Amino acid sequence: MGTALLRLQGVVAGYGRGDVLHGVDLTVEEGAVTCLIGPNGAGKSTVLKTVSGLLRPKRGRITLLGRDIGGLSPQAVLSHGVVHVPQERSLFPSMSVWDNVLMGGFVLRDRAVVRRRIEHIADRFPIVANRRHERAGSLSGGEQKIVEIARALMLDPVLVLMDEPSTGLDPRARQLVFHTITEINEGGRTVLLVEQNARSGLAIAHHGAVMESGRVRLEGTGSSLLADPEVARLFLGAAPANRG
Amino acid sequence: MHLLVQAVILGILIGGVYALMASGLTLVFGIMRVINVAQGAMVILGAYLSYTLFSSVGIDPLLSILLIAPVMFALGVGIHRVFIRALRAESGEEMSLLVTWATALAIEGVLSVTYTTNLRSTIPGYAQRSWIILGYRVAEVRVFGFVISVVILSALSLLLARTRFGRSVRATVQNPTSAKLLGVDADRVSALGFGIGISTAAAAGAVFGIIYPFNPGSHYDLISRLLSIVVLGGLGSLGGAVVAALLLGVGESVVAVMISPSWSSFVFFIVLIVILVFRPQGLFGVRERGAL
Amino acid sequence: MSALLEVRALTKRFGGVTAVDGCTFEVSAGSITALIGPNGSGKTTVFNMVTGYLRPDAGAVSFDGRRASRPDPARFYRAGLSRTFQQPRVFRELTLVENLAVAANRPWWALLGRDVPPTDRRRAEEVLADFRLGDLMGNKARELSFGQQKLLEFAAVLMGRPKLVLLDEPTAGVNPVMVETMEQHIRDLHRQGITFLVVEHEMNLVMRLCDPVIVLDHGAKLAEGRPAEVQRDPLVLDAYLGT
Amino acid sequence: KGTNSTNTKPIVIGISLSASGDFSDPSAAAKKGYELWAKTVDAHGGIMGRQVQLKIVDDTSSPDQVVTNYQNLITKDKVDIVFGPFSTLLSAPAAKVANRYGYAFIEPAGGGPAIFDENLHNIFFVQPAPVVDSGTVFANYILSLPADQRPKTAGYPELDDPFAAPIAETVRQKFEAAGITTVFKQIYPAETAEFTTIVTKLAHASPDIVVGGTQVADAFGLVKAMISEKFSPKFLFLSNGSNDPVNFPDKIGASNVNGVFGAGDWFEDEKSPGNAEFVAAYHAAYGPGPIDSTSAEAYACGQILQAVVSKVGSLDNGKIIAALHQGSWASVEGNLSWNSVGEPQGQDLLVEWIGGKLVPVYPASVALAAPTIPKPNWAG
Amino acid sequence: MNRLSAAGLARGGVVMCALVAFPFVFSQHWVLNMAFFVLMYAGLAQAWNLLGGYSGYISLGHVAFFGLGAYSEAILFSHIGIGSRGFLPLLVLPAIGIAVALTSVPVAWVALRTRHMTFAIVTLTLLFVVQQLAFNLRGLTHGSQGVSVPSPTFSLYERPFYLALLAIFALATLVTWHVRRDRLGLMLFAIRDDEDKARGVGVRATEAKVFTFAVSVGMTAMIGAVWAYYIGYVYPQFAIDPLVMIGSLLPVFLGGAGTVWGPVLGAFILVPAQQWLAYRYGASELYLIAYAAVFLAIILLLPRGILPSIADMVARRRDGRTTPRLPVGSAREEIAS
Ligand SMILES: Nc1ncnc2c1ncn2[C@@H]1O[C@H](COP(=O)(O)OP(=O)(O)OP(=O)(O)O)[C@@H](O)[C@H]1O
Ligand SMILES: Nc1ncnc2c1ncn2[C@@H]1O[C@H](COP(=O)(O)OP(=O)(O)OP(=O)(O)O)[C@@H](O)[C@H]1O
Ligand SMILES: [Mg+2]
Ligand SMILES: [Mg+2]
Repeated sequence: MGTALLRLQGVVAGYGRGDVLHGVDLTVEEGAVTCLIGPNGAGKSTVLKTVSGLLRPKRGRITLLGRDIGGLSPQAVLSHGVVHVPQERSLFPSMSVWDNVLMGGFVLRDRAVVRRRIEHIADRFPIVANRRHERAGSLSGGEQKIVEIARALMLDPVLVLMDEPSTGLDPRARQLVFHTITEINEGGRTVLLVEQNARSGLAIAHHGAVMESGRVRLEGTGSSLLADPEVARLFLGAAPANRG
Repeated sequence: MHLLVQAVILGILIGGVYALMASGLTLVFGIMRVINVAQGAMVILGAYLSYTLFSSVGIDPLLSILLIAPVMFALGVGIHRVFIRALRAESGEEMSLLVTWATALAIEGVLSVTYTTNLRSTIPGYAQRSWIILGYRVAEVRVFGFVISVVILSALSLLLARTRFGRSVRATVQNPTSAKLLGVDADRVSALGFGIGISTAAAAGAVFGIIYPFNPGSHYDLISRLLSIVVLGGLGSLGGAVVAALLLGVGESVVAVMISPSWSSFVFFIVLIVILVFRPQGLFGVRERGAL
Repeated sequence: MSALLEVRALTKRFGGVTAVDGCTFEVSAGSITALIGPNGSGKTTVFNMVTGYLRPDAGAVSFDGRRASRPDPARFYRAGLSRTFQQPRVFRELTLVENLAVAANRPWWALLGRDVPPTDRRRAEEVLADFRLGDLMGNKARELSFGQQKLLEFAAVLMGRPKLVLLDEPTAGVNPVMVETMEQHIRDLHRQGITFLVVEHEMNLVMRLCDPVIVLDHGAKLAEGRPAEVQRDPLVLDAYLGT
Repeated sequence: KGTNSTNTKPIVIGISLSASGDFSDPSAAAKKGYELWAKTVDAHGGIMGRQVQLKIVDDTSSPDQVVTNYQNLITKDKVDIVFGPFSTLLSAPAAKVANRYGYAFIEPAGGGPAIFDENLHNIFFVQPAPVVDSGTVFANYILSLPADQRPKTAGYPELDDPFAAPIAETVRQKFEAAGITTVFKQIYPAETAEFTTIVTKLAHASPDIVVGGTQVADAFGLVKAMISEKFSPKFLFLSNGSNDPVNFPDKIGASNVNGVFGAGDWFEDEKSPGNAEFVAAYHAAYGPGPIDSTSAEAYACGQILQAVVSKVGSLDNGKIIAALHQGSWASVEGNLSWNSVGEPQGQDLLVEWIGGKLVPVYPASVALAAPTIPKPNWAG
Repeated sequence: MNRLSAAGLARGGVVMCALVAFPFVFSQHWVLNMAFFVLMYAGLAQAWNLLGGYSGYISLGHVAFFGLGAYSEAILFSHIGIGSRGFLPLLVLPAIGIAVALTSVPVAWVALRTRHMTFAIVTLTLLFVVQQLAFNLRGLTHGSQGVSVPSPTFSLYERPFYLALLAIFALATLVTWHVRRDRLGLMLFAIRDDEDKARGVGVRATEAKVFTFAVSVGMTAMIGAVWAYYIGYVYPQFAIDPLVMIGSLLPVFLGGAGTVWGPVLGAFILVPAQQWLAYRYGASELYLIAYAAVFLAIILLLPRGILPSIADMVARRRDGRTTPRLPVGSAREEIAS
């Protein structure tokens, strides 16, 4: 740990008219879980989209292990080992659950690897096996989210970008997902996580960053941000009265 | 009774040819949500190409499919590159209607200039031969056409359902953003898919040209039928297109024989409307869960 | 308290899957009832049937003492039933203000009147400001972030005069601070006599806000009761909360 | 205007034709006839010493555009004379425009009943007979046969089109009056491409004689289907299509044409006024090969104009109209005369394919050969 | 808002006055003839836009109602014998419009159960159904023989037709303009975005759609009636012509669907261009290609239609100068007036 895997310097980006990110500086250290939090509309998802190539930065530099990846196509960014699980629904609704997960390994040429991985995934996420023939679009919101996360495990990336993976999940599934993230990380992969479930997110993160209005406002270790009363008041909401 | 059976047989054979013509349309829609109004013009173009190869070089029109298909494929890829891709972003379906309609006009114009508007037909030796099976007359060309349809349609559905390319095609249409994120080159896939859809018009055109006389304006009549077939079968469903085409063929020919040709398409259209009102997604279309 | 919404033996099948299986419960007038359950337990499907988006295969829904004959969301809405969607649905090409104006319940003869009457505009501006969307109110809804779209959907509910509001995971993707604002609005409306039925996975909120709590599992009711009771119910612990 | 003898400006004749759409085919043939006439006239010093200049514009087979075109030709370009477009469907609205401005409407191709029902005084249809009567000559011939050769049963496939179905209907009335039983009658829509169903049913009824009220494309389709269904009646008459010397053998196969009847308003070997000159000029201009009768009709329009202008000595449309209603006018279409609504008063001729060639066979006065009956079987 | 509406009204007034004055300033027949067709397509486009542009329901069958209007006019002559060759046939227009609108209600109610492409195809089918009826119901329509409508003898032949069309066009524009600002318009836009959601917030979608459809085709029918009287002949294939359908659709998309002046602008550019190209270059047979090429170029350069594309450009320029977001206001209005 300690070396920067991903570095954003003064990144400015937006959707057509007007800018959304007004100079974002952010460092994601290799081997760490970094959690990005902030109010709705702060620009968290935009940061991820800019990194994965869905959006082209207007100014600033984005580097992965020192190589410039700013403005590359999503395909090219993927080939550098960056996987992005977006916030919006991203399954292919009329394809079967199984085919959806297969698509996760689209860039893999080795069939044996694909088979091994998908079996491993089906073990961990029973829904993939149980509902394999069902059309993904017919699953419930939470079930779809699980399949999306499962699909992301098909590749063996350097960096995983996860945009609010816990939305819509029941408490068990949420635990499973956070557990999985920790496990991925322990397997040596770096994770950049966006979470509105900020307390849980920061809890598993080594490092945290707070965004507001298109800029990174605060950075620190996960626990220090959690402990900061100012952060709590402005971004985390009142401490839960009765924890379930 | 004899008349009725004869009408049904004929209808099935007609339906086979329509299925082939409609398959490209439904395929392109299934791949990229583009209603290719130019598909009729593409079929006519295919008919002209095979006519030319036959009348000037003497290549059998059915064999000429093998030569024309790559040309049509390239044309499809080209049209996609220049026009369709530029649209993909926001304006979507309606604009694609207009673009492909303009393409149809352009094709009609080019054909009018090169071939004049005289009616043509490709007449190989077997064009007017027919077999008599159990007392029923079956035109040979139509059987060939039907067989070609079945072969091409099966190949297409295998390609889409079973291969990696097929999966990437379906993925791209259903969610282009996440397809990109998984490493699919969406532009290339759509272009290939569009090309394949257009190249089916080569086979359809070659067969069409033997059975019916055609001129550059023939695509107008064709396209309304093809659209009806594709919608009745369920947009994007190959199997649906086949069933709907057979339904159209048999229905029209039975009504034509039993009542009058003046009412045959009328009856088909009324049936189409009634079915769509109760099953807006068509016979084989599936209703998406949507955002519920 | 009388039952505002009654759901009797409601059943819905999709091909082989039985999404809702003989589900029966009541929502009494003036309550904030929670409907919880694991992913895929049929909560959203129940909502869809109650609000007229899906036709039940069996069973009946009655609202305000009247049994719904044919599913028609618009009629249900005008009878006082308002809902949000789990996956936010907004009118993408309309501005935020217009989004809210559409949702304002107006009689049919207002059809040829102004699109956004001043009263609606004022109310909309107020509500949007509350959710920190004031700066964006002239923007098109498709320019909102995910969480902002959820907030907009929630705000739309505040425009009508519903009797019963059904919220499908209102807080999913919403910043915790904004969740508090949302909670505040729910309590305000509740005080004005509006009834709520809330689907939610955020247990803290459920325990704070709702009473009673209904637990769904595999499309049928598993448990019902005060939050504290439900929280201790071994069946619920096993099926949903886990440990 | 234009009576000044020192005027040497060319005479401008406005014509709208279809470069695209349904009527583009025959329009092309009409254009050849018009242009050939203009060239011939100019080579002979023009009309009243003035050269002839054609202004041909495109109507894309649309009635809106045809109206616009004649408006523009008459009121904007102020042409001296107008000739008709192709098809009654376009001629009818166009004739109204011409009528509004008092122009004579000399037209080669608008002979359907609708156009004469208008009672317009300015129309002159340059063919020997109105379209509905083009089957009459065939009916007369059949009814002139001795009783044992006469067909007993008849079938009538008819295209739903203002100048196809009415022809067959006229024949049917005559036949039924003469005791020939109708065993098949079917109207089919204009866009019909599939003729096998019709022929299947026709073959089932198996009439001795088939009278097709057809246009060109459907005539080919009908015959092709008859060939592939191997149904060959004793007599086969088609109101259009079979009289096309170029496309008919091309479309159905040269070996299948023999014995098929058609009606013609003009024929290449005809001895009508100026015909030999026309045919020679045509071949000189467009090469050898058969000539579409539409070209002759268009050419005849020019001949008639030339004659009438020479007679009245002016380009005044009022005088031209008045003059044309008097007497008879010589052209490659024969000597034509019109009643007050523009219907020509002559008779078409009956042609038949004999030995692979189209030959006039009736009435006897113009026949170059005797009809051969019955029709041989299809060669396949 | 009020100020904006007033400005829009003023602008509309100026345009209308110019259009009224036109046939009194220009009296060449060919000019008026051209103007007649421009107004005809502008009116058709505007009427179509009311449904297609606002609610997103792409009807490919409007021309069936154009034909219905044309046949109504012709049949009033030939069967009922309203006999007059003067202004009476123009005075019956409102009756025809209302009658056709009412007739269309059940049709609309059925057709509007389908959506998107299916609706487009169902309406296209409707076009062919009505055309076939026109062919086959010979007693009423004389089938393929067509019905003739006696020509009137107006002093300046085209002027009364022009003015009649102008009245319908003005009505269509006024309706479109008003709907854009009223609650009905808001509902139609909501339906275009997400009909299911709209129903869920109480929008009476069916009623709104059917009402709009009826108004839209009623106006279309009136235009058809004027056309029939002007042309003088009604044939099934010309009265119910897919090409007329396309001709009335193109201006909408060229100018900008869902805007008030876009379709009008589109018609004022396209119709003269098309008639001129055909008149001038038609005989060279390159006409079709040229037309298609021009058309494709426009689509590629201005993919959303002229007015919205210009609005976009203006907005982008304004954004470039000032960093903050769009000023508060309705995005719909930007392109509206
Ligand atoms: N497609 C878009 N077009 C225009 N503006 C957009 C678009 N998407 C987002 N924005 C704007 O960009 C800003 C940041 O959006 P982003 O999605 O990055 O927020 P976020 O931090 O992920 O919020 P959330 O927590 O709600 O997901 C928002 O204010 C939004 O208005
Ligand atoms: N249209 C449909 N087609 C097929 N299956 C469906 C459909 N709608 C719902 N289902 C199935 O019904 C079950 C219940 O779905 P529902 O969306 O009601 O769950 P939920 O309780 O809302 O779950 P979540 O908490 O994940 O939102 C799921 O297993 C789902 O796969
Ligand atoms: Mg986000
Ligand atoms: Mg749900």
